[in-house]
Amino acid sequence: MADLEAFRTETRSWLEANCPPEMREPVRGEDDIYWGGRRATFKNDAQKAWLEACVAKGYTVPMWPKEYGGAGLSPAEAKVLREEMGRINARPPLSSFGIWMLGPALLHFGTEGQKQRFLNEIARGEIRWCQGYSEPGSGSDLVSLQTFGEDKGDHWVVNGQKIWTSYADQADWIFCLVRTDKTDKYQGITFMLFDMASEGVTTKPIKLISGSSPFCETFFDNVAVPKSYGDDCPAYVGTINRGWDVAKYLLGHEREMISGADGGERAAAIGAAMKRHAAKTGDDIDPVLRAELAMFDVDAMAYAAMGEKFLDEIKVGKAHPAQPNMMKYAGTELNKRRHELVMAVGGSRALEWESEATENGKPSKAWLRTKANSIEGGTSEVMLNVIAKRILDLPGA
Amino acid sequence: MADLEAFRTETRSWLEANCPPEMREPVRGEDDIYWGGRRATFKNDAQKAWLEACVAKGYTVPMWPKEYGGAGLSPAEAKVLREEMGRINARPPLSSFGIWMLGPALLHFGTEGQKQRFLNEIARGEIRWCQGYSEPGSGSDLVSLQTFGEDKGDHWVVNGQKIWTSYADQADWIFCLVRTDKTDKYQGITFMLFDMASEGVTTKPIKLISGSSPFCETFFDNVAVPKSYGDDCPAYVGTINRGWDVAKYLLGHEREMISGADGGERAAAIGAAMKRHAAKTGDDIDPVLRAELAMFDVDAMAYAAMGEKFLDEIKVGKAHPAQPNMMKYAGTELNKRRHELVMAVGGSRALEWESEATENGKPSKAWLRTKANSIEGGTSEVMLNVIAKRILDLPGA
Amino acid sequence: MPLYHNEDQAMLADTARGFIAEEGNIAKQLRHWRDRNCKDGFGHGLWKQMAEMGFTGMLVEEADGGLGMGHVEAGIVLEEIGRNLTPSPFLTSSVLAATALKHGSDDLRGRYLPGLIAGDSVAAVAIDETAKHRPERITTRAEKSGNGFKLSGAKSFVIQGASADMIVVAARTSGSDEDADGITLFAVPKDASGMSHDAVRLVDSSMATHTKFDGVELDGDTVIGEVDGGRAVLDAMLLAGRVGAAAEGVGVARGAMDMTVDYLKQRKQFGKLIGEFQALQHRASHLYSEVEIARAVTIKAQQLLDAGSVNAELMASVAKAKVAKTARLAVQEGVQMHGGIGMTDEYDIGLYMKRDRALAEFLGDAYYHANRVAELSGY
Amino acid sequence: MPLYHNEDQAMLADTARGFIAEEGNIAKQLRHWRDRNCKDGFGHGLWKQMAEMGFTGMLVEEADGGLGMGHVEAGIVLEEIGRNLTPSPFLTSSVLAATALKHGSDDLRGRYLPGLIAGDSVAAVAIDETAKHRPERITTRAEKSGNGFKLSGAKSFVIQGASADMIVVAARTSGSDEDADGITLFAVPKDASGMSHDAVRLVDSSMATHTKFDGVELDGDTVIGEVDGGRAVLDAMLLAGRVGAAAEGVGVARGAMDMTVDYLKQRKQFGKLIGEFQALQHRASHLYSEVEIARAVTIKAQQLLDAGSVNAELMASVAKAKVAKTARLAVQEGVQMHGGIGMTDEYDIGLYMKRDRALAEFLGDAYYHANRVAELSGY
Repeated sequence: MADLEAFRTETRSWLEANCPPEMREPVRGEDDIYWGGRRATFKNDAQKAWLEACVAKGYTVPMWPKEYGGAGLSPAEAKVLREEMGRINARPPLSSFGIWMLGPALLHFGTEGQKQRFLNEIARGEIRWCQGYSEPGSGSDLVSLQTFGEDKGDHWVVNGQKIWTSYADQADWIFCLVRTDKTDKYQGITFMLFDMASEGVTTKPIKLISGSSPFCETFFDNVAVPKSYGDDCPAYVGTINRGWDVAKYLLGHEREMISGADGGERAAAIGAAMKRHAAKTGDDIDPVLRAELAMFDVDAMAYAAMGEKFLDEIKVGKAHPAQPNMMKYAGTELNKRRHELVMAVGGSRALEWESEATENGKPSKAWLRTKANSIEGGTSEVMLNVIAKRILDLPGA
Repeated sequence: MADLEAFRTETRSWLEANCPPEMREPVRGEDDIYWGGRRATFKNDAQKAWLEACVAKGYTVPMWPKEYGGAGLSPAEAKVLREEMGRINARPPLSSFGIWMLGPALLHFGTEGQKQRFLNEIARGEIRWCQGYSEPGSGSDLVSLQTFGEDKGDHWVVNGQKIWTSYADQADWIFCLVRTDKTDKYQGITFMLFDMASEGVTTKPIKLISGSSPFCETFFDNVAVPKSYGDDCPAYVGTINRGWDVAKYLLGHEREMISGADGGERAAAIGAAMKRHAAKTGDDIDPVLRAELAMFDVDAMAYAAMGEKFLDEIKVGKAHPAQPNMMKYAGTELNKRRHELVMAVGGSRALEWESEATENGKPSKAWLRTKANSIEGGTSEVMLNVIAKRILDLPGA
Repeated sequence: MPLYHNEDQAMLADTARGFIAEEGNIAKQLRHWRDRNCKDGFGHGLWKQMAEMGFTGMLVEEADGGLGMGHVEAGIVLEEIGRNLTPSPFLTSSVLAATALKHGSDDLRGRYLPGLIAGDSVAAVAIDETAKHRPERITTRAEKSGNGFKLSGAKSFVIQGASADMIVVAARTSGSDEDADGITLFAVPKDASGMSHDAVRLVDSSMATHTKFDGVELDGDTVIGEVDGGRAVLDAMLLAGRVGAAAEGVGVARGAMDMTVDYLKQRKQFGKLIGEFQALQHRASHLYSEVEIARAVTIKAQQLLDAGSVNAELMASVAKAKVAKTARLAVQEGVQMHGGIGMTDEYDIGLYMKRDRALAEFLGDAYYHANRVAELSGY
Repeated sequence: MPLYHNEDQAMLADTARGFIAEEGNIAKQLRHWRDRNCKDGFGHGLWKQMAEMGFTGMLVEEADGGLGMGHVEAGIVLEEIGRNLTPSPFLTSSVLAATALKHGSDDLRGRYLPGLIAGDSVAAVAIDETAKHRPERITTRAEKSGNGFKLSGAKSFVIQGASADMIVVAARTSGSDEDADGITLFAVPKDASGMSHDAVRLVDSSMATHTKFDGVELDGDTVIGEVDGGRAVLDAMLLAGRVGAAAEGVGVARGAMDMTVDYLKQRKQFGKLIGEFQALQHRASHLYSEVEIARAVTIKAQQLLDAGSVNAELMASVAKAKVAKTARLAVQEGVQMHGGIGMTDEYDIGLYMKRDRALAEFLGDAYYHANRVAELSGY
């Protein structure tokens, strides 16, 4: 504990010295987030300085080992760092699917060569990764995926189509599930890594109902993927044909991440803020809506306690391994309800799509965005199936 | 229309002359309902006089043909009779499953001989019938029933067990689904009629959570059922092994009856009455409960309109044949919600099980009773299955 | 009167369904105008076609050149408009403004109804002053000035305000903000000096304005009905508009449901059509029940309104609330059951979600009307 | 403090679960006493056993002969009581009355705590005056009379009032009915002259009284805490009771859910176990989520209360409301999924439904506490 306090003091002064004032402002738009990669540009010097300071210290990936670009912090130290960054509202220096998804997979399944190369690239923000999982015919039923890699000895020739590849049009590399054996549904998928600049890769942004296009369709037309990138650095994670194990691990990780993120906005009560909001525009909140807000606040505060309990239990291995599915289900459904209520309180003003007062439709775009919460990363229906099967042990689930 | 008005005038004076004042009081307890049958006794002279007047006029079953004990009224006339009886709060002279269930089956499937005998007995309240459908292993999946009638030439020997036989312990005869062919699930059931006094029939009342025992378990231990009760009067309705057709017809009829009954209490708004009720006991209704009442009233009044529309459409054959399933589903779920709210407004007083103020737990017993609404006559789950299959035409439903 | 459509109404429904599916469908209207960033938010061509179909003047008396039909008939057209998400001035012009103008002078009716019936002009209504619908409180003021009035204040959520040739404005001519009395309705012409619009596109691609009245001089003959007696006109207009909005909402709900049920029969996952999954079947069946019920109570409200029943007001709020809840359920289930593609702009189901949100808010949401049901019921 | 049980608490949970499942199960206690029409509604033998287990004095300070434990520990016992529907004076005596007595004089604590800890005596609390829980309004009056007070008024929903050796009564000693101040709590002994009980059996087979105070003469030493300063004591008692009732409700919900999930694995229809039907699976999974969440917030409320946090009051209302909604869902789904047999007295699931109803009402239902959440949050 004394050590932790020392770490806190040290961290606090490091942040004081290294986090530029501009990086202590809330993120206001997409370009306030630095995603890294070959084509990345910094919005301003502060963003660049902040990234470089963090890279030097290993703070883009604080819990990763130092040899892979991290700071080797313990969970308790990482928590202190989070708290201290939160205290000054420090922005994350670097956001990426490499950090959130590929990194954990490589840490768990990767070879030393892969870790040395890819983790360091990720930690430094040099390579921006995207994820190639879903296909038009394979959403909830991911394992039915059809993108095929034909074995050509030292390389595969990959053909097929992915969908919901986040920012594929801006990514440098992709980690991608490719069928390499058509005879075995589960044990016929390989978790491949390859360059998006490879010949035959094209992307097409998908316009969402919220107006933004964070996802793409990605097409592979005879893409040649070498089996190795050098010594101890295969082009696949884990074993050939056993990519489903990696995918499942990552899905679990993703749900845990989504559910673990619920200490924040998602779990907060909103009634009081809504009353203040309404008062600002000269509105009152009618009694029936107030009752709905009260019922929501009960659920939200209860869910916040659940989030806290879940994280506490995760830490000591007490949580049921399928519990992240429950957290994801309850948290995303709650968040959808939250934004329905925010829209209700906001009334006709919140309907505005293009107006200064709403910063071009912030409330309605945020509301529409939440509708994806219960679809991405496993639909609510899949979550309920998993709970039925793995927690309640119901037959045939 | 002029004829109808004449009929109304005539009916009004007939009721004036024949419906005793005691029979114009609300039904207050089980013994205010006259069920008929061999063992029936009248609570008082008025009950007897009212029955006899109605029997003579054919008004226990007003729409049945005169030769079977009815009054041969048209639907429009029957509506006038209902309205006029309603106007003076006249009690039904006779209640019975013979009227509600067996009668319609016989009118549709029965032989002349069966109609002559059984319908007249029912109309006069001489024989009280009960229904033998469900079995412990066959609830929602009724057609899986196991009670077996072994063919012995001129009779069957029936063995098995029924459950949820309403008032079996007080009934004279039973109409009963019996398997007569084990090789065909659907076309191996016979709709039998037999005397509950037959040797080998025993009944055991089932105590419900509401404390009452309107249902029995009924056991058949080598019960001999003759195949015929005389000329043109077989002991089964329809054809041997085709009893499922009769049963399905009756289930449809039952759902229609349940759903058609919703013009009344079920569909009514309750908020205003609840406010008066609360005021009487010095209580107020808190704002969140008030909001729930308001949302309920919206649903209740909307459902009332649906009930009206449904009946209008039924009359002219415009209703989807599976629509009664929707009405039953929505109506019973609504009624359960209604009683939850009544209990909430009633507070601790409504919890009383044995007290004068609650007439020995009327609110709580009525509340518990509603929980069967969505189970009996086809569960809500079965209704939803039927809507999916027959109305929405969903695959595999 | 039975709660289903009579023969004439059924015929009208067939006609309306065919016409609007053909001419008013999503590709031809909503997407077309939206993708062109149309400043009206609807197409004048279709409005003219609707006039030719006789829709525009349905609620206008025959003496004034209309068809003298009722709200059941208007509701038939509105349901199809809802089903096809057809942007048009029908609800505001042919229902709300037309209802207000029924109370107008011969002169006013003569000035505005012919253009409206011909599909040549458009009318809007300016009621709300804050972000939530609170017509009980009117602060926009019209003060006596010479022969006429001087109008000052601001209104929001004026649907198609910038496209309108005339705007019905509810203003206070006496009393204090919360008074029931003291309201006057004005037919404000588009060129009234001192009136300015801040037009904004809404989530459903419709256009609405924040409209300011900065000492707008109005002649006395712009008054609809009696000075200080406008509450009755306003109430009649709101009543017609709410029942109409409910009918349109029924169409939105049915359109979203039908599209979703169709999708359940096409999309395969886990080797099955997703419509084979019982959990989705039950949700679809529940939705069907709710939509049927919402539609029934909407027809009930239309009939009561046409019959001049005292219960029309209560039933209008019941219908508006029930439809709002039901259409909300329909679009939420619709998007969720469509899964990922339900989130894309390419598929129409998201457009239903957007339209529902704006339509439900218009003239009071489910909360407002549930509360009103309680108040009208005396609790 | 992490939101799971520490080692000592986990051990206590094991002990409590084993003991109550063995001695407090439905057959041995609830049905046993109910079917004998027991006038207490619980068994004194079990109460004595609970004393021997050390449960009765959990919340009593060690100096007073108790264990000086907290609400997390009491909640562990209550959850098992809820799961087994065990009728006992634990919640009213060992939580509510014991909390009130913490504020009592040495003399009062010495008079009542030893019997309570030993399981020899029972205490009740008299708070409600109307059918709904409204402790903000106290009309029962205690007037100065000689050295003591004269108590007049009536209370309802006094759980086990007729069996109690002492009743904690909240009365008004000054001010008007709605005042926050002016409340005094009294420890009224069972033989107080002028106190009369009308005992009624409730739906869950527990016994409650309508208790009348007809000029009951009380010595000054029956006052718990300060004269006129009883609101703080009452609030503390309510807080402890609500958090305790939430814990018991979690047990009811978990008991009903477990029984139902088991049934889904046994009952066959249509040639399948009904637990194979996806619609039921999803409902069961949803219920599981809700129960987990309700349990989490209950433990949170217990910890905040034990830590003396200012947020304890808000979180207690959140927990009480959430648990009430969740247990309601659990028993409703339980009865429905059991189908016909769920309606029979022979099966236990209906007993869960009855207990939930009475328990949720006690100390404020979900509506009351949701409203309180809004008020405490400032809206």
